[in-house]
Amino acid sequence: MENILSLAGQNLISPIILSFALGLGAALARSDLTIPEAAAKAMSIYLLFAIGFKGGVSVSEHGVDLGLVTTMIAGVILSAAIPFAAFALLRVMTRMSVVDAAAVSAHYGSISIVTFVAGNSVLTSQGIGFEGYMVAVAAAMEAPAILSALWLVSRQGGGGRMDAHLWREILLNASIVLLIGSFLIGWATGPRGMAEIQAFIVAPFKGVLCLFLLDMGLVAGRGLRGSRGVLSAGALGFGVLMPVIGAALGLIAGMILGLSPGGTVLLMTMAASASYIAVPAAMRVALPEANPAIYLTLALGVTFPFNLTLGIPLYLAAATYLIGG
Amino acid sequence: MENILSLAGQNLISPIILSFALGLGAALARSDLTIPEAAAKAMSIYLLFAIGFKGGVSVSEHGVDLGLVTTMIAGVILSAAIPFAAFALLRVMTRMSVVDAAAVSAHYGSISIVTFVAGNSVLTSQGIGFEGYMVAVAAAMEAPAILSALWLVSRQGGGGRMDAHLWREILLNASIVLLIGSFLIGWATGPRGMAEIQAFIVAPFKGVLCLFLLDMGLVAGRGLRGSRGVLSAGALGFGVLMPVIGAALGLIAGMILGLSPGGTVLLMTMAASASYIAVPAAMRVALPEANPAIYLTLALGVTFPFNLTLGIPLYLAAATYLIGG
Amino acid sequence: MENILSLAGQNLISPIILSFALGLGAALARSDLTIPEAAAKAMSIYLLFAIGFKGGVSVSEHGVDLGLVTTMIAGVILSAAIPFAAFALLRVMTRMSVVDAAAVSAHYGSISIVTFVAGNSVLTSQGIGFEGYMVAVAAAMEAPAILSALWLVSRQGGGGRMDAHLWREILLNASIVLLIGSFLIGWATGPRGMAEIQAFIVAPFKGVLCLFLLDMGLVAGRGLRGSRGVLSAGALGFGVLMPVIGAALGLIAGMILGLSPGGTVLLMTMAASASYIAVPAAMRVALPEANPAIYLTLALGVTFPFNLTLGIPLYLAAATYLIGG
Amino acid sequence: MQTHKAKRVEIIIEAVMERRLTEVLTEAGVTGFTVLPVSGGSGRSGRWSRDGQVSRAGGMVAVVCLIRPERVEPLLQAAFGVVERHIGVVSVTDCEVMRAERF
Amino acid sequence: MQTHKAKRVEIIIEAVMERRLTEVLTEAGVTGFTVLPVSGGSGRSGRWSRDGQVSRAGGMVAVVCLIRPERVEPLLQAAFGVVERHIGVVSVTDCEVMRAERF
Amino acid sequence: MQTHKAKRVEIIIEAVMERRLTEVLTEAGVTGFTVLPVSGGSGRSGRWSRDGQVSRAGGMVAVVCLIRPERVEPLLQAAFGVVERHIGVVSVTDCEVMRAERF
Ligand SMILES: Nc1ncnc2c1ncn2[C@@H]1O[C@H](COP(=O)(O)O)[C@@H](O)[C@H]1O
Ligand SMILES: Nc1ncnc2c1ncn2[C@@H]1O[C@H](COP(=O)(O)O)[C@@H](O)[C@H]1O
Ligand SMILES: Nc1ncnc2c1ncn2[C@@H]1O[C@H](COP(=O)(O)O)[C@@H](O)[C@H]1O
Ligand code: NA
Ligand code: NA
Ligand code: NA
Repeated sequence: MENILSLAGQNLISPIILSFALGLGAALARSDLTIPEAAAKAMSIYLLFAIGFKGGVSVSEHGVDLGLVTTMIAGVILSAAIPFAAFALLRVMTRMSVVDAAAVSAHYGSISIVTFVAGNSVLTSQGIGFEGYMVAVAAAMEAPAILSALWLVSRQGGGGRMDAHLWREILLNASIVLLIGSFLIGWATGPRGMAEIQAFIVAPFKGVLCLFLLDMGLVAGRGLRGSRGVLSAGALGFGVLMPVIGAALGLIAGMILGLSPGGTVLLMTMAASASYIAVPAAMRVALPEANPAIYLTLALGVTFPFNLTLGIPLYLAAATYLIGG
Repeated sequence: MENILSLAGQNLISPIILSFALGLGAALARSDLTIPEAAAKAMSIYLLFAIGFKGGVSVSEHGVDLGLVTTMIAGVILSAAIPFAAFALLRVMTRMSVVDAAAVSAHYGSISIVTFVAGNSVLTSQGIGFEGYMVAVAAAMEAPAILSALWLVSRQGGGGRMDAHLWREILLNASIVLLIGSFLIGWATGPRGMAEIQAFIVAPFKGVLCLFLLDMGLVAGRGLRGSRGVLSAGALGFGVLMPVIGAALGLIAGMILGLSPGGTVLLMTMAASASYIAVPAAMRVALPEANPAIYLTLALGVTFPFNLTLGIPLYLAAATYLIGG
Repeated sequence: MENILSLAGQNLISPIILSFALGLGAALARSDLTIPEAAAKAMSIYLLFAIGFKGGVSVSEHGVDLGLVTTMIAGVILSAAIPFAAFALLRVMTRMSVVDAAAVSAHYGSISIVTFVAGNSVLTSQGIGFEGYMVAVAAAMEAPAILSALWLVSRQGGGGRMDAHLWREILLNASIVLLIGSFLIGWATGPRGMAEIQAFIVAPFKGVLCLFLLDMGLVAGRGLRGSRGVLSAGALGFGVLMPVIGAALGLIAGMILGLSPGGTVLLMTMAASASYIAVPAAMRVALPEANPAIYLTLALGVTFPFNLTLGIPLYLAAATYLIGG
Repeated sequence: MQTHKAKRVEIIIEAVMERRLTEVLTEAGVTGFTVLPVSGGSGRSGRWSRDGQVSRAGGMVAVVCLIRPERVEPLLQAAFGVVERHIGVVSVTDCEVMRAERF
Repeated sequence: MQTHKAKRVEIIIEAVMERRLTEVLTEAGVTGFTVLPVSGGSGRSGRWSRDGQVSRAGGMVAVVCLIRPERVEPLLQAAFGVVERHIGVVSVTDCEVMRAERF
Repeated sequence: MQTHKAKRVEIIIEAVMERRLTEVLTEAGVTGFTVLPVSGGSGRSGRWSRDGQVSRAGGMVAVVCLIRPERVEPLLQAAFGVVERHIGVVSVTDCEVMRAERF
């Protein structure tokens, strides 16, 4: 217990988290600080490319076993299943409409890649290893939740729209393509490729992450300011409870799969996290009636900071306790 | 004397200054070379974040004493006082209107953070130490000059506008928030935080500064080209004389405060420098009648290159001579 | 022969080429992955600045001899001559109009700086040295081809437009100014300047190149998708044959000049490459009747990938075989 | 200068719907359009701004289409099919164009 | 398609004044507007371009507002209060809109 | 609010031709214009988008010009000289402006 707290404390004063806090504070205080859209997108491309590449190189070094396949399947199942749990919980805890609840559920089934990256950072700085292919699992977990959510809506008679365009947009969205693509490049080029570009993708990684989180704090802060009163107390509770439930499901899956403690923490982190890039775009197309203020505020303004500050240390403590480390 | 010249000479052929010259030359020759607005903004955010963070880490290493507080107070006083000197000088040396003279004065009371960064670079490459908290002093010196200038205008019956919006915009403008925020993050996370992100904020710093100065050269050159005839000989003289006066005031303040030679040089550099990011924006709001071509050309096209090339070596020589180093 | 194949194979699985392939594949599969225009431009500015600076430092280290001047003259002649070969070939192999053929010729006479950079990379990773001033030769080879092409059109009675604006745009276009400017800065500041900024311009260079090639793949893929049917089989053949002819001319020139094997490979690579930044812009102004889909698809979609994957190893093998290495 | 009567249709629509919109416009016989970026706005669904955004979800674009008057009706019908369930606005203005053969 | 008469008001104003303008517009009962980025221009105060600029001082934005005809007057009055001392231009065009209930 | 009749001329033209266009506009007595960035479009010469582009070749800009009605003719003539051989479109709309002394 003391350990968790000390880890959480240590975590809280990392430059990464303080940068997020700075952005949040600046936006809430209505500073005119903003990061250009193009710069924010460039940073997200950098982060996705780097994390995918590193995962691929790690797989090329340690070899790949059946674990890659089974964990990807488990990830797909988790992503597809979590929306049902989230939907049920939302219907109990809040008065959200079916469409809003389904849209929120899609976000929680899918994953937030920055939360995953933050989990990576914590593990690395603690010297805890993990399966390099987890980044491919991350890519696999992006999309299934969207289908579950659309099915939930259509079952209730609401018309989620699913056309050929949308299929492609979901399955070939920028982050899936970048993650899988750079994972394969890393795998193919291995340590030799890593040696060529590591001064770009390894050394400056954490610093870029700081500025990216500064931006996320700014966006989250503006979102919170603009959506006062949109979230009921029940919804806020959901935003904190749901990641813990997701993490528990991830923990069970990790134990069944026999993942390393580090890998289990990452699976928990992904299950606990809520998408705020790919899924919101898909929802604008497929469920335009759902209110973006609700799902964006929950994912980015509540669950993301929770995972970043308390969640990840908690998941790490739980995995260490149950699997050993 | 020989020393100054050699330092100035050495300074003049640094990549940083030559990059500025390249930009200036390209713009004056009407090349189509431009740096995208988003990239320029991203670089300025990077530079502010890095310089603030480094200052904070330095304070966390060397401890903080009363010097932080007294120097900040001195910085505020300098920033508030310099506009009066500048205004008086402008009224004597030029035929500028009250409003234009006040707007220019605000720029010279406030500081140019890139000039400050250039001063940092020179000190570091000469192996001269300085107080880490000078970056917090820089933040403190941004705003007071604006209030002095508005007071000058209102005293003359001109209507400088000051509303609640503007207060916030001035006090929470992007560069103050970034400098103070990253200073606090650096202070809180200390050398451990530095170790995590130094490959991002220390190693590539000077290179980014080169590209940023390339951009500033381009903008300055376009400005000079577009405002031929806007500046009288008197105004040009002011653009070179005023920084020297500011530096002298900074030198006196530094000696009274008992700053290290390096710290004194930075205070001089800030007092000598003229804002070209925060103050111009505030002037567009508060004194829309003032002519931007005048204050931008003076600050960016005259005083900035003067400080960059001759000013900083001169201030360093003066401080070394009077305080020893 | 075996050597060429193994080098080509090794080349093919470098992160740089795979990143291009990723972009190409993503665009052809119609993923929504895109890199913001501002980020792409910033990367190109970074690459030009870095490559120019490195060349200048290398010249300052190894001294400059007559080779710089003679090679620049040879480069100008190559650039001016190649369009005639290209034009003749196009008239034989395709049914392109005079204007289209001339526009395409201008592209092949001029150079693609990224192909040049890729050639640099291959040489460096093979430990093969080359003349530092080749980057100045690159700058010299950008423009002459445009004049040849316009002369070809005017000879046929078509009205290529050449005004004062255009002269400046061609001679002072962004990439020439950046290359020559940073070359001179590198030359002036030498190893001391390099020490100051090498963490920015050397270490992360290859990584940035990967993301830039990812972007080029995306743009090439979108171009190919949008211009199906624009290129005849003859034109496609030209896109592969012409670089080989250009390289042969470059080889002869390199041998006459007595360049090092590495320098010869770079001259061949430049002669073989087709511009896709500066020349297209000049063509839009001077030959608006020419169809951009033709010249962009050929340069970026056919010749660029050919040079990147097979061309450069081939040119290296030829130069090594004929000059020794 | 000889000019010709035409209509300027401006459709401000979510960025995620841009491709769908331009496809139906093309099907409805529209021969040209221009897309302008939008940096922010406000409507019943609240204020928004692109600053620092990574997702395409929160952005919009303005599609401007110059068209012969007789072709406006099918254009609007096509656009409406896409815009209907989505946020965004459509406006039609009378204008004059040069080079009428191009519309 | 059923369309309705409306006005398209376009206000090109300094970027630093954007928030002040949109606040008074909202107070004047404007229910929606869209902000387009501007990359350069020219006027009595000279030429300008956003290229490479870091400060917000030198930029402008275009605020487009579709509005019922009867609401134009208060909008213009509100806008004028902000624009008056500043550079920038205001234009009003007749247009037709779909979904009139939204304006 | 007192308003005055004016024309809003919108010229969508290749980015490489922007400087040439604005120079002839200035020569033709145009006292002000605003340049908006364009992110993509479609026409006889096919679809295009600025995403990831480095060259200026593939882009366009929209130049908006508010002008007194009597000055439209020379403006159009000047613009036509530049636009003629190039891709791009020109439209003219009636509008009302405030502060007529500025046009
Ligand atoms: N009256 C209007 N004038 C101009 N743009 C509008 C207007 N109403 C809505 N918009 C734009 O359409 C977006 C969505 O509007 P809404 O569907 O009302 O939330 C807004 O954020 C604006 O960008
Ligand atoms: N007649 C005009 N048409 C379009 N935009 C204009 C016009 N006049 C001024 N502008 C815009 O408003 C800005 C300021 O104009 P001014 O106040 O005349 O300096 C210019 O830089 C243009 O962006
Ligand atoms: N009818 C139109 N409405 C709006 N923009 C157009 C139209 N036609 C052409 N454009 C714009 O002008 C560019 C060149 O058109 P074109 O010369 O037809 O290839 C297109 O890519 C569009 O950006
Ligand atoms: Na999840
Ligand atoms: Na100052
Ligand atoms: Na060539």
